[in-house]
Amino acid sequence: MEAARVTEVFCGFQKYIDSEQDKRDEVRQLVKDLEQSAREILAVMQIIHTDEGLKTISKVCEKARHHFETVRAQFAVLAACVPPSEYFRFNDHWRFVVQRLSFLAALIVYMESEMLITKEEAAAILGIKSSREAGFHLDLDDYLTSTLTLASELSRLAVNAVVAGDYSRPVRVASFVGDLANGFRLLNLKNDSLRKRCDALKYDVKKVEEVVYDLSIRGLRPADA
Amino acid sequence: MEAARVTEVFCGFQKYIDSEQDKRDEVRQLVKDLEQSAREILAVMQIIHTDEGLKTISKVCEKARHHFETVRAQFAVLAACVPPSEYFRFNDHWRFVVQRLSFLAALIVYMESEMLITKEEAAAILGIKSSREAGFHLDLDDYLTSTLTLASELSRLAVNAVVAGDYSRPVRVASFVGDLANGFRLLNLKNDSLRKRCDALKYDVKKVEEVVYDLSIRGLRPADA
Amino acid sequence: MEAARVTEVFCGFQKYIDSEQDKRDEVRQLVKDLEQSAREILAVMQIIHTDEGLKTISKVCEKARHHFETVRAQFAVLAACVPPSEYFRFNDHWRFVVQRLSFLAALIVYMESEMLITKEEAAAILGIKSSREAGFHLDLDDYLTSTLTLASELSRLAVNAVVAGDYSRPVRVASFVGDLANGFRLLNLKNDSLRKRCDALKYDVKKVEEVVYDLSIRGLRPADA
Amino acid sequence: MEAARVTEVFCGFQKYIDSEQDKRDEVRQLVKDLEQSAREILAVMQIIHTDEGLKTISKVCEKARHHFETVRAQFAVLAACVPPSEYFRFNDHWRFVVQRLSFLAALIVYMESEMLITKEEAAAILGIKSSREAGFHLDLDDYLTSTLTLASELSRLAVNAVVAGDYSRPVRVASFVGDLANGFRLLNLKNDSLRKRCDALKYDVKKVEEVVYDLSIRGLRPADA
Amino acid sequence: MEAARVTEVFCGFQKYIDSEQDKRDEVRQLVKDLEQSAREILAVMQIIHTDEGLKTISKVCEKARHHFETVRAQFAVLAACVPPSEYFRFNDHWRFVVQRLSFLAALIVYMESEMLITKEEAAAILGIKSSREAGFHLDLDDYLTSTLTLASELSRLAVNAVVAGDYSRPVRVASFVGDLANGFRLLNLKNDSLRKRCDALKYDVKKVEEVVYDLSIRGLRPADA
Amino acid sequence: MEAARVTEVFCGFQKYIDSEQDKRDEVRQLVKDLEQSAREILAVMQIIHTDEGLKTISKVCEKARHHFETVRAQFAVLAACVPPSEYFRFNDHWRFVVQRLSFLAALIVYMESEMLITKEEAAAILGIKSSREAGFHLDLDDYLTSTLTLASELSRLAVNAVVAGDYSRPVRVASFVGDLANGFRLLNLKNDSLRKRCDALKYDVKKVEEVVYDLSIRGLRPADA
Amino acid sequence: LGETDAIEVNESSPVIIAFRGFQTQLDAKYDKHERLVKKSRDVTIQSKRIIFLLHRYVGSSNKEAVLKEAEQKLEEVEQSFIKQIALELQGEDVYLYLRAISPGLQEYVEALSFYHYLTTKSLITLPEVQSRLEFDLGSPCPEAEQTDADTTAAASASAGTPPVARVPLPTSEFMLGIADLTGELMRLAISSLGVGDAARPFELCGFMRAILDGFLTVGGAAASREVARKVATLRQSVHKVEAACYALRVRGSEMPSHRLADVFREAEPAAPDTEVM
Amino acid sequence: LGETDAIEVNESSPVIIAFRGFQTQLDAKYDKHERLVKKSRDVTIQSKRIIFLLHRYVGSSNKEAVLKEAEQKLEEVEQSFIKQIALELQGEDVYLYLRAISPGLQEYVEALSFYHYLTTKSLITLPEVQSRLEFDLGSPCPEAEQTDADTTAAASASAGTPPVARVPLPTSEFMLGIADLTGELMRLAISSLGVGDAARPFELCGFMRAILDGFLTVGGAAASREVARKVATLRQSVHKVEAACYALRVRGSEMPSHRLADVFREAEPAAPDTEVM
Ligand SMILES: [Mn+2]
Ligand SMILES: [Mn+2]
Repeated sequence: MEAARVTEVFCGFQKYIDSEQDKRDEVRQLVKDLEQSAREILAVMQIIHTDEGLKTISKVCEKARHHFETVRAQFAVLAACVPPSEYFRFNDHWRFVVQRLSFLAALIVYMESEMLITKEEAAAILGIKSSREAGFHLDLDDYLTSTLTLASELSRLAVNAVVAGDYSRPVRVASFVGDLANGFRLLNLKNDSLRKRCDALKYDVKKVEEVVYDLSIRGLRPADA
Repeated sequence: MEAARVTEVFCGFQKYIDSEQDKRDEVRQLVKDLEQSAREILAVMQIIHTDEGLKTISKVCEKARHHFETVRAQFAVLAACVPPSEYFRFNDHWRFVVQRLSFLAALIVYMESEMLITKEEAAAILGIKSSREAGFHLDLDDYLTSTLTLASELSRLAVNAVVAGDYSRPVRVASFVGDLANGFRLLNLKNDSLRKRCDALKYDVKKVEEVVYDLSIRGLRPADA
Repeated sequence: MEAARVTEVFCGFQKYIDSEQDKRDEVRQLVKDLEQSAREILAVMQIIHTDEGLKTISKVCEKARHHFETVRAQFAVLAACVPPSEYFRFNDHWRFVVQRLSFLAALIVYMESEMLITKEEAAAILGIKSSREAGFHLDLDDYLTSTLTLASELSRLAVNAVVAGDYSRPVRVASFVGDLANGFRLLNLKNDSLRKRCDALKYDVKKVEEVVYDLSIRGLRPADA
Repeated sequence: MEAARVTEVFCGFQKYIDSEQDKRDEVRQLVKDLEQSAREILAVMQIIHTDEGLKTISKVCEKARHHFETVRAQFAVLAACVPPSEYFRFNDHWRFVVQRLSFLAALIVYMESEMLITKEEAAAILGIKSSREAGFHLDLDDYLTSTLTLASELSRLAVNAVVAGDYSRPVRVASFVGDLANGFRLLNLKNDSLRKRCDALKYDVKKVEEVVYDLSIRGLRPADA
Repeated sequence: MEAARVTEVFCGFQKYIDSEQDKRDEVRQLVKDLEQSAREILAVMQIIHTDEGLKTISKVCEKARHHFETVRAQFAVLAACVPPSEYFRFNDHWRFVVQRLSFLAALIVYMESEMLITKEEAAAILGIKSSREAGFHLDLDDYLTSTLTLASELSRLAVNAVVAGDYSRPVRVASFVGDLANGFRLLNLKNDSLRKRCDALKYDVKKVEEVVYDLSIRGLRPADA
Repeated sequence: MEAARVTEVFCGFQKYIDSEQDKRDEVRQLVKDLEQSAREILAVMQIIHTDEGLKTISKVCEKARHHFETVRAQFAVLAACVPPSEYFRFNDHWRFVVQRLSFLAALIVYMESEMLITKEEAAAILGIKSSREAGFHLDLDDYLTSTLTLASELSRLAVNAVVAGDYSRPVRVASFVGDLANGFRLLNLKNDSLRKRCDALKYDVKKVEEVVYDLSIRGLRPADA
Repeated sequence: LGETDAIEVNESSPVIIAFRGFQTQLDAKYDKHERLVKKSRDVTIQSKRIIFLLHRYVGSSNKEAVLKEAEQKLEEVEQSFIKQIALELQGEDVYLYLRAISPGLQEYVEALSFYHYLTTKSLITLPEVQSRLEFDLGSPCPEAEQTDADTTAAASASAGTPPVARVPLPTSEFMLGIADLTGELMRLAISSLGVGDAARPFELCGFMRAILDGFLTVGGAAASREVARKVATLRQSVHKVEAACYALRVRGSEMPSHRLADVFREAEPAAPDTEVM
Repeated sequence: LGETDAIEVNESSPVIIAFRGFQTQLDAKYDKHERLVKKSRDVTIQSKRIIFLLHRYVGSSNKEAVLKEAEQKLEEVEQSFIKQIALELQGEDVYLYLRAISPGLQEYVEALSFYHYLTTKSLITLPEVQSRLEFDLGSPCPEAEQTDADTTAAASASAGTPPVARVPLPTSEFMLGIADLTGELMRLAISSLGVGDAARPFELCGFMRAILDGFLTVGGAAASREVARKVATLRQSVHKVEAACYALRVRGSEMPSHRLADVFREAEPAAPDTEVM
């Protein structure tokens, strides 16, 4: 009798478990699509490290921005599929791609304006909310992580700009990355992964400073930079 | 100028980060209190493994149920502190203690009635919701995990009942644990940790069967069991 | 032109990855169905560990054999989906369920005839080929693994048979499991997972020997066994 | 000139490095052969657990000893291939098979004389040295490990001897295993793996004592044992 | 009787086990002394990176060579404590300090003669054997590692020599390090740690080449170098 | 009565755990405040890496010293909360911030006087004792760690000084860092974390040497430096 | 160790002068640490030997002799090794050197509490252990001369108050030692099975359950990760002892229980020291 | 290996009869696996040697000779080792033995694609590699007689169609080999710096970036964890080459660029084979 009762109860559970699994599969598929978009935008933006890329920045950024239309559509589907109360349930699935896309948005904005993207701007470009209460959102930790990735990418850009013969860009990059480092120095971070990446920022700052040094000692640093 | 803007933005972040941290600290403290309650209930219930405990089951259970009043009050505070949309954000903090308390509730119910507690009953004893949509709830995975812990505790009880001279209880336990195993055999589990514990269930079944065997071969098995 | 070569190569990679992914998704779904069937057959066969089960063995086995019709249909679909030369490419997906079903077939055959199922019989019951050259087949390693699972299940059966008052079955099981152990001792196993399970066989042999010992010392061992 | 000298020197190094790799391959192959021999001897000795085996112990042991001739030849080749100074360099390769063979030698000696094999005897049967200084030797840790495996095998023998109707053997085994346990109690072991196996010895002692108990309460224990 | 014999045998084992532990402690202490000597020699040799050091190389080297007398005495004690057959048993204890001292010997020989120390010379300066067969020896891997450390130290020397106004030394260093790199290019290394350090050699070569380049373009490179 | 003894012992454990927890929470909060101060001082001192910063060193240092007043007050509270004999019990909590603040004090003193701060001075600036016997103190390991952080910061300063057109500072930094390295070479470090950071010192020395080299070869090195 | 003086550097540099001082301090600390590690290791080895000895209690025909030998050896450990640790620690912060002496302290607590259980059937308390770790320095001790710390102690001895050296036992270490004790109790229960001491496993089961209850109520994880790990082992040990009691019960059920002990005694191999009885 | 027959058991038991058959099958499979592992190891060693040889290209005064020697050695690897693998694999499922031959295949792809880059400055394609892994069995090969697989091959050769043996190269293995290639390209770029080949690092930088872009677009993690790990290394390698280009550029800025190569050439130590030029 107890046996029959147990069987009945467990049969009900299976339905629930299956529907759970289906949702998880759906989320995974949607995230995979977002990753594909992110990869494509990254491929577009990689050109900035080459001679020709540095000469056609605005065109490159425009092209990248165009891809973000797809991203926004994809996030709309994802947001529709995840109830607000379960954002953090599946958060691990999309955390990485959100960081990646936020970084790409920040890179575009920097290349266009040499300014730091705000969290609101980043959320808007991705097509998600800016605050947690509003639903599917750009989490602060993820935004901050993406600005650290930006610093790292810019330190690489400083090197490649020199190769491409652009000697003033590293000086501007050094100033920007320094500002960013000052910003992070104000924060008392609790998130361990963020903290570790923040340590890496020091190396990026140092690397850019050394590029400026190499230019300075050889008299290659433009007077106005 | 950019420097000033960055500073301003980052100062705002610090406030947000601090409030986050405060909430996390609060959750941690509340969970610690729940753990203390769980430890006390566990200590009460451990007596069932002794000779005297087996003779005063109803009193023991009553005492344990009394402690659950505190638990319900503690969960009320916790639920008030965590918005529904952030249940899964902090879920890892209380997952373990919820499983533990659900197990203790299941143990009480079994000792009283030799029946499997339902998910609804368990949620009610803990003082939380039974369904995800309703807010701070007892997750299905956690409920299932707690029934596996129950099986393991009962396999230990079978051994100790024999020591206490109660030869019919192991036979009843064997039947109950067998039913539970049949129930789990119907489920197609995706959760890895649950799956692993489900493997352990096989050993619990085998262990109880061996106790019944030891009684049978020595003619100690009661005729009516 | 040189860049074109790179593009060409990576287009090939993209195609490969996409088709690989699709095939794996398809296989995974089909394997899920097989797992459901295996769970159902296992639930049927569990009855042999109870008093009534031991009295209605032939009926139980018949019922289980009936479920294998579905299995054969499911394997037909799977076999159609995997090219013969790529069996071992996707092997990991179905290895486990094949071992499980082969074990269940072996258990049925043992319960019916107290004989070891042959690899050919097992393949036939599952509805797959017996040799690699013939297509989707029962791999020797998987067949061997399933006979080890059988030994483990029979050591449990020996215990439960005593509980059910059948004192001659353990003696016959001991002889069968001993033969199997002798067989395995002939093999020079390189497959690590098989090797580990083969170590476990020693414990199954020991367990059954101890049951026979318990019967012997109490004079319960039937004269003719 | 320095360049020429460096080139010459480094070419010599390459030859040396290549010969290293060859030696490791050779050792691996030789160990594989020893493992095959160990498997064969084990298969021969397994017969002691059967009725007929217990009646023809001396013949069984003789046959097993015969196989050890091959082992000695194999160790001779291995020892010739490994200079004494490099025993510990490759020790991990043969540690396991040495323990296995030392156990088998100990089992033969016990079955013949009911005495504990000495480290010197064991080394002689394996065809290796007894002391570290003498070259390719039987390490103390490995010898001790093999005596623990012996205790475990004998606890199984005690059970099967009863099944075969030999009631005095378990009593003698109990005495022997007890002596061994007393010996180990004298040791203050540093080797962790040895220590853990030493804990298992207590269970072997317990098992054998239980068999003797079972015989005693039934008046089956022979007067002279 | 068997009991007495077992007790006696096991008491002997305990003595052996204790002496093992003592030897390990002794080795550890001796290695500590060697590390102290290595630190002292390193401190002496650091002077070569200063203006005055470069002018008194022979005196510096003489002083360093003097310290090696202590090292030889220390190795004599260590070698006496470790039987040749157990070199690889404790090898991990002294591997690092042997590499360090071999590097220092190589540095002295280079500063004196601008030649690569041979493995035989290095062994002689350390006071150990050159070949594995002869006993406590300088292993090839350790010697090679020490020459890589030498290359790295010399790349630093090239930089500091320029600061000290010695413009011909970097050119000679470049030639030497180039020869060494050619030597390593001949080797097909199996040792992973060695391999990784070997990759670093390329950067040392690069650094020295850059110094020579800097001298060349400024016409500071001596005609005869 | 016997059970009472157990209860007595565990009551002691409970008291210990509770008070330990409370103390740790208190310490953690106080350390958090110190970390905030350290972050602020670091932000002030970062200006030395810029053109303007190098021109207003004394003002920058004065401002930073001003912040240390708060630090001293905070340490007074912390010292009052930790009994002198339990400094090392809770040491892990404040070790890091003490190292950080000691580094900042050392940086201020160096920028003001180009001297190495003494342990006594550092302790005084932080507002703690200099010796263990006196109470809450600056541990030698922590002081040493902070001087290594100083060396690393100065190697960065050497680079940025060149950018700012100050060509004599790197030469003075090189001399200072070299002295420090000589000091460390005297020490026989056992502390693992200190040891690892000490390895990093080598890179700082090398980096500064390379800056001096760059100046030397270009004839930019001031005659009097 | 004064050899580092051989390193030649600019001795007038203030950095070098300071670092010479640091060198002395660091070496002194490391040396003390090394000495403590070695002494702790001695304590560990001796304590382990006592535990091994105490396990012989169960099969022995002269249990009193075993206990007496153990008591002697405990005093030996205290007087010859732990006292030296106490002298080294005079005026020091014990937590600075805790990692050095922790293994020895825990093993000593394990041995002492095991001995205490066998003699009194009760759990030793922290004050009881602590009282054995205090050493009156009034009487001269032979080994004391060797170390620096001892001379300091001797100096303070010449002053007014009677000089005392102690090893302060942190609760955390005591707790870990008690957790380890249960492993030995489990082994004792298993070996009791084989030698016919049918009552002991039941008695041990009760005692170990009381300790397990204590740890569960206190909460292993609340104390430290190390305690939590040991409590998990403790749980396994209790299960093993329960299984032993179970085995006794089901086997005992097959015959009148008063014959049980006799049967086991018969089964016991003739011990070499039978005549002593 | 027939020695297992020596094990004595009840040979009439159907279980034993069946297991005797399994023994033969398992041994055959394991033996083939072993032979393939050994042959794969030979391929690995030889391929590594070819890569080492190709690295000498950069400093060599007779680059043609280096390439010619490499081409010869590649053919040697193919004819003496890979062909044997192909023969072993005839009629087999390559994925069954993939773990055995994977290291060799990857290293061979690495060596071949490195050679291909040095000769053509382009990336080799999968069909190009595959075409070198097909062997016409029409002509008798000397080593073929040794293994069982070979005799089967010979047998089928006597039938109608011209017999061909091939090692099917899975895309996954090819991909991993290409990822490894970039590590060698990085080393090539660094060593180019030292010998005055100022153009090559820039050229390599472009080529490696193209490969990196390819992997980034395809998505390393989408392929396999192994690819993902190698792409991370690839990223580092690209950064190293970029740093090399940067070093060349800032150093080159201090003098007329046409003198750059000369300066480096001067700095090059006199190679022993200078006279060959
Ligand atoms: Mn212990
Ligand atoms: Mn490679």
